Amino acid sequence: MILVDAQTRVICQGFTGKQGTFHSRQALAYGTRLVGGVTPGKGGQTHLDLPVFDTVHEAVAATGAQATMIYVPAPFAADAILEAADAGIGLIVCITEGIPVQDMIRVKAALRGADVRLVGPNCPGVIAPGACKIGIMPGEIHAEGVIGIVSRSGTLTYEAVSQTTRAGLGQSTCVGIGGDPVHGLGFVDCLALFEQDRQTKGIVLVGEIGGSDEEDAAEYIRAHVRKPVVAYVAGLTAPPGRRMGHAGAVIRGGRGTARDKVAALQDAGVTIAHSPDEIGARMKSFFSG
Amino acid sequence: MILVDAQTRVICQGFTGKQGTFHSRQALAYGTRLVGGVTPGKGGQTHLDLPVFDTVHEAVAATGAQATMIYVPAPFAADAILEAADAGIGLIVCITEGIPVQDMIRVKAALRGADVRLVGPNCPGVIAPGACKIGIMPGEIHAEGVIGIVSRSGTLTYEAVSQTTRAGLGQSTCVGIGGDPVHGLGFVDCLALFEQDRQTKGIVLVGEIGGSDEEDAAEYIRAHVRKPVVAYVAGLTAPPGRRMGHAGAVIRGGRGTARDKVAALQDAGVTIAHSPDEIGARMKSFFSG
Amino acid sequence: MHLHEHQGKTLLAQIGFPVPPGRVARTPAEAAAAAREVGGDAWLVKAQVHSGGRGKAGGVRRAAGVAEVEDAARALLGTRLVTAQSAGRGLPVEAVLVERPMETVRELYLAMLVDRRRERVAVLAAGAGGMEIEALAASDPAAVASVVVEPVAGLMPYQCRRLAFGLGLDAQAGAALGRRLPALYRLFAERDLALLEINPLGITPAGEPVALDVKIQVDDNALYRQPELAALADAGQEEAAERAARTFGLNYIRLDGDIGCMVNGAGLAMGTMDLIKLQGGKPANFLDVGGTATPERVAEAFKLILSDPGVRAILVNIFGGIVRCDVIAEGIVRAVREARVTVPVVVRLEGTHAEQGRERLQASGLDLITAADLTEAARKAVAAAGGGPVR
Amino acid sequence: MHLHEHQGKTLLAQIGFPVPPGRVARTPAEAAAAAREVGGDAWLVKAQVHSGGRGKAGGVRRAAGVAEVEDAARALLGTRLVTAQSAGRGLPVEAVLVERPMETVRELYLAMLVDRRRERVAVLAAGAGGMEIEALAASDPAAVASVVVEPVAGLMPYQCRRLAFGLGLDAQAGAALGRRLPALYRLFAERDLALLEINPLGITPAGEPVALDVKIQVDDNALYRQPELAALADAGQEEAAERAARTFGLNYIRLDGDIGCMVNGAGLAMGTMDLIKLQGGKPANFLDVGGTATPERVAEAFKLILSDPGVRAILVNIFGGIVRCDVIAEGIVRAVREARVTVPVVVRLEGTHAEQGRERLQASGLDLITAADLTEAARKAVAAAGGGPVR
Repeated sequence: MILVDAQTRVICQGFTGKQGTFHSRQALAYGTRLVGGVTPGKGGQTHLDLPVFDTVHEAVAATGAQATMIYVPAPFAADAILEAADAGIGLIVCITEGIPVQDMIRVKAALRGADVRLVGPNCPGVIAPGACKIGIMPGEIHAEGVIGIVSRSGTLTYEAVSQTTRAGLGQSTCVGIGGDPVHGLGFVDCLALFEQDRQTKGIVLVGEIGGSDEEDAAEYIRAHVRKPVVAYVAGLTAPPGRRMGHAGAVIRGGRGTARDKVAALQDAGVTIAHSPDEIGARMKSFFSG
Repeated sequence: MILVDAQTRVICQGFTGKQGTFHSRQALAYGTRLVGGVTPGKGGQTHLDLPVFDTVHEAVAATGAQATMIYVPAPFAADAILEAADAGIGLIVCITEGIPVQDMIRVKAALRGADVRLVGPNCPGVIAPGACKIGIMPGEIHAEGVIGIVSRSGTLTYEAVSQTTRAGLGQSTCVGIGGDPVHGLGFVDCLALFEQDRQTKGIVLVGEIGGSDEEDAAEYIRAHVRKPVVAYVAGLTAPPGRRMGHAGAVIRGGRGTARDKVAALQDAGVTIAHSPDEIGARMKSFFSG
Repeated sequence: MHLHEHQGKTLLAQIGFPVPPGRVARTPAEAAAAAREVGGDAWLVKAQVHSGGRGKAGGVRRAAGVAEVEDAARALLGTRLVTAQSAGRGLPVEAVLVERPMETVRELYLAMLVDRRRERVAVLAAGAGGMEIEALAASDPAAVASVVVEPVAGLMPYQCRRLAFGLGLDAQAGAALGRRLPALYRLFAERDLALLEINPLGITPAGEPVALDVKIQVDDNALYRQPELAALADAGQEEAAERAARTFGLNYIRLDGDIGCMVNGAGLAMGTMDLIKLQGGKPANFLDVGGTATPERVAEAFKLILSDPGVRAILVNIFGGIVRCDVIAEGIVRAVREARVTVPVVVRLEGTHAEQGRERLQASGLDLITAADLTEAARKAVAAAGGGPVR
Repeated sequence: MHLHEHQGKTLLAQIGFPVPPGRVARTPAEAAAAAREVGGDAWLVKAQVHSGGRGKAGGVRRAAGVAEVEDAARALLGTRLVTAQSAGRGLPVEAVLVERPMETVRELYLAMLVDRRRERVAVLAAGAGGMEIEALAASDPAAVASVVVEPVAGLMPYQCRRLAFGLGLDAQAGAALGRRLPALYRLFAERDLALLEINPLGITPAGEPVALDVKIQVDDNALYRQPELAALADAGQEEAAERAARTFGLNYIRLDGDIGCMVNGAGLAMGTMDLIKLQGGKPANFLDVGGTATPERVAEAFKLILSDPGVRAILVNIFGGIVRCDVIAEGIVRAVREARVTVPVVVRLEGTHAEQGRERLQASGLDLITAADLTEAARKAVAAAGGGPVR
């Protein structure tokens, strides 16, 4: 598995809020080693039987937290990400949707050169089945296994998960990199980690229109990835110039079309699933020899 | 030698100005491989028999320049540094004095993570005797040899150079890191390079009051440097709270005294020259066994 | 969020970026008064709609006298303008900009936007064009000068020089533009713009830049902290159904097919549209009910889909996660009953409590078509829309 | 460059940071008028000098009526104030600040300065003190809360919370301070400050912060782009010789020894001072004539050194580089003649054309003492100052 394991100590920022509470409870139920949370002004309280801290620095000092999941509202999310990084958190998973792009530009500039991994924002999070769930994905559809999944979309990831589970392959780790134009870990980062990971035997990549992450991924796969990759790219029918739900899902100036992305991936030797329904079967074909 | 060699292709920013012209001529006379210069608006002209370009990008494209020396006035220096970095210059030597510290804070933040080395500002520059002179130091006092010199001060560097030349040791490379509080390469960076450099057999470190660069250097030397180091720190008699010429040379809140710096270096096994006069003799003692 | 040309020019004028003298008018009489205020003996009367391509569509008129200004305004105001970029829709003309024509020696293109790969704001400029600058940058990179702004440094003088040299401007015009560009970047960054396009950017005989037209989009996610810009929203330029969707937190985009889609998740919604196409059908819309699809939102989503008279079948595709499928199923049953849906509805439920959800649908006694997987769902929806046999 | 307290408080007030009601006055009558304008029935009358430690030195007076304000102003204005931090010098009191005393429930320390190692602006805060905050941070780090500001992000809310929690402020006071700190950081960064110290920072019974005293220094290198701040310079607070030095581009700091020094390069100048000390003498000054020491600057440097009546010998130490030693020697000869130097002058020349320089000195016929190296030069200067034999 990548990014997390069963030992990863996790905190939650926005811990006592509605979202934070709900998903912290789910994470605990899944077995995630959640060790506390942060809500400024509520330091010293107990929530879900865990300690609440005023600042991430205090939480890290007291719990040795290594990862955080952020559920604070969008206006406060950039602050939460930078606080986590400043406090020495190594993996920051930001679920929050609707962060202004200028905030993310500044956050990414501030994090440059820092030893920290950001996942998201506007993403379902990270899950290593059976070990650690940091995010909003439904835990029960996952199964421990050999497929690494990396995706720009939430529910499309669940499709890929459910199909690889049903195919008996299971997942090593699933990473939702999020649908925002400026975000943390990208396809290439995750592909590199999956390629190195011994548990991972095959990789599912779920892309969508907008930007050039899929093209960059194709280039990387051609040069560096030896494990089988199955890709699905959503948005063949998306009209140009319209934002398809995600802030980053838009075709501009004829760039970022699904057609181009599929072609680039195909050129790089990636197996294309032309329908989200086919992901499991396409991947299964690599393991039934 | 470090940072430069006889093959290093150098340009000058502020080429046609008074300072740029004077020191470019000196560099050429010394044998530096100066391949052109930049003065916006004078692109296409010829100066000192070399091509003038409007932008650093054009200069790099046309000449393959790898290093630059910057002589533009302080209000334009941050712009010049960022232009050079953006154009892919690997070594930026900024001679300019008087750059606002907020400019340098922004420059350093912008360069973070970039594959570029900045020397200075407010420094005499870099010279590898017999190979390449980028800066305002008098070339004729140098001799090719085995001592690496790194210094926060200009004329004190020349003292060290002249003494090591007279001692028959010569210099591998001399780096003036400059007297500003926020600057490019520090003692530690240069120590690391000198320790790796095969030509360099001994290192002279010239420090002064203010900041904690010497203390950091001491820590690094203790852990990583096996070559003999002779250090001189100026300012034992400097009154607290006063800026001694250099923007960075000031004792604040009892911190940054020469006494503390000398003690730290001595603790780390560094040979202390108690007078600038002793630098050459102290170093010579390591090579007369 | 889009701004009108006159709103964008007001923003430019506030930061000292030159724009032609002009006034906005909402009636022909106001237009005449605006012309007198602006002065001169000729004017442009420009329809204010959220779309480019107005000139070719007759939305920009030249007027040689105040009476002609009034006539032009009368001809435009109250009409709907269909342009090459308005996707077949007519955009209501509720205001015109009365502007003095400017003498220029050159016309350039300038744009600022977020470069996703570089994760910074890019400034693009071209010396000639007619096509979108991003498309031009893709097809002929050499024709476009571009720089990427380091946010901590802002747009630096050297970058302005690179743009000016790239455009082949003379020293004077280059310096004049360079003096104005950093403030333009600050406008972009501080006001949370998503796109700022000055097209054309004129150069006057005196070498000064002037924004002849400007297209500005604001980052929707940042409207909460840009109240002045949020107040400039013109909902009348939006499709009514899309406007309604937003008020319910739904993401709805009307398309020209006949199969209405209701999906949770933007990626899956696109995937569903793609599958309909793959099965030979045409999606009528994109609709993401969001990760927390409540029964209420499901009900509103049905109403939105049915507001499109072209819809002949509805495909509901839900992957239950946090919100369980049985809850969604309950919402579907209620919505179909309340909205009196008369077109065939195909439902595919997957994920948490999918089985219970399907049972709930069957127990409802409604004529809902269920499907086991996505492909089957799409096939059935296409058949249903075509009037063919479904099961 | 230092600002006066009243200037700093004006800057704070401009960005909405609370300061006590107050007015500056330059005559006793103005002080009385200021007291009436400020209102209330008690005032502080504070001498405006570029130094801390005014209270203990009698520079801050309490006045219970307007007449007392006038008396206090009369007692202070026109005098020179010697404080523990003014290095023995009396600073001229040319203005007083008449201020309303504030009721506070706590007094804190807050400072912003450039953290050289982190290459960013640091914000330091302490709940108690009396000593310089940097010294406190060194001796008792736990007593000081500090954060370092990422320039691209600015001072973030989480950092303000850390400072407030670190100071043990209650939620209300913490939030009130947190609302004010980001603007304070922007003031620091945008106005090119080198130091901003609010000491004490009061917390009112309502939980609001108020700057009871403020010390601001501006980055000298940035004055060219901060004309409003540059205009606030009060040259009267500077040593006359140091002020004169600046106008000639020389770096001169008066010390309390008897051996005047003239050196090119700041590091070598310090090194020369250190050597004098090592040889048992005391330097009268720091003086860097710069990397391009022209004959004119050398002449001015001699005048500066001689303006100190305590100087009993002069040590000139030049390492010729770009400027050759023979040129410098020419300058020395001219200066010694013109300035009619009567104290012994020891000269050490090294570097480019050093030999020719030494010859020029000897050929001058002046009674100049030359030295072959630095140590010899220092030894000779010390001997000369003590009246002992030199050669």
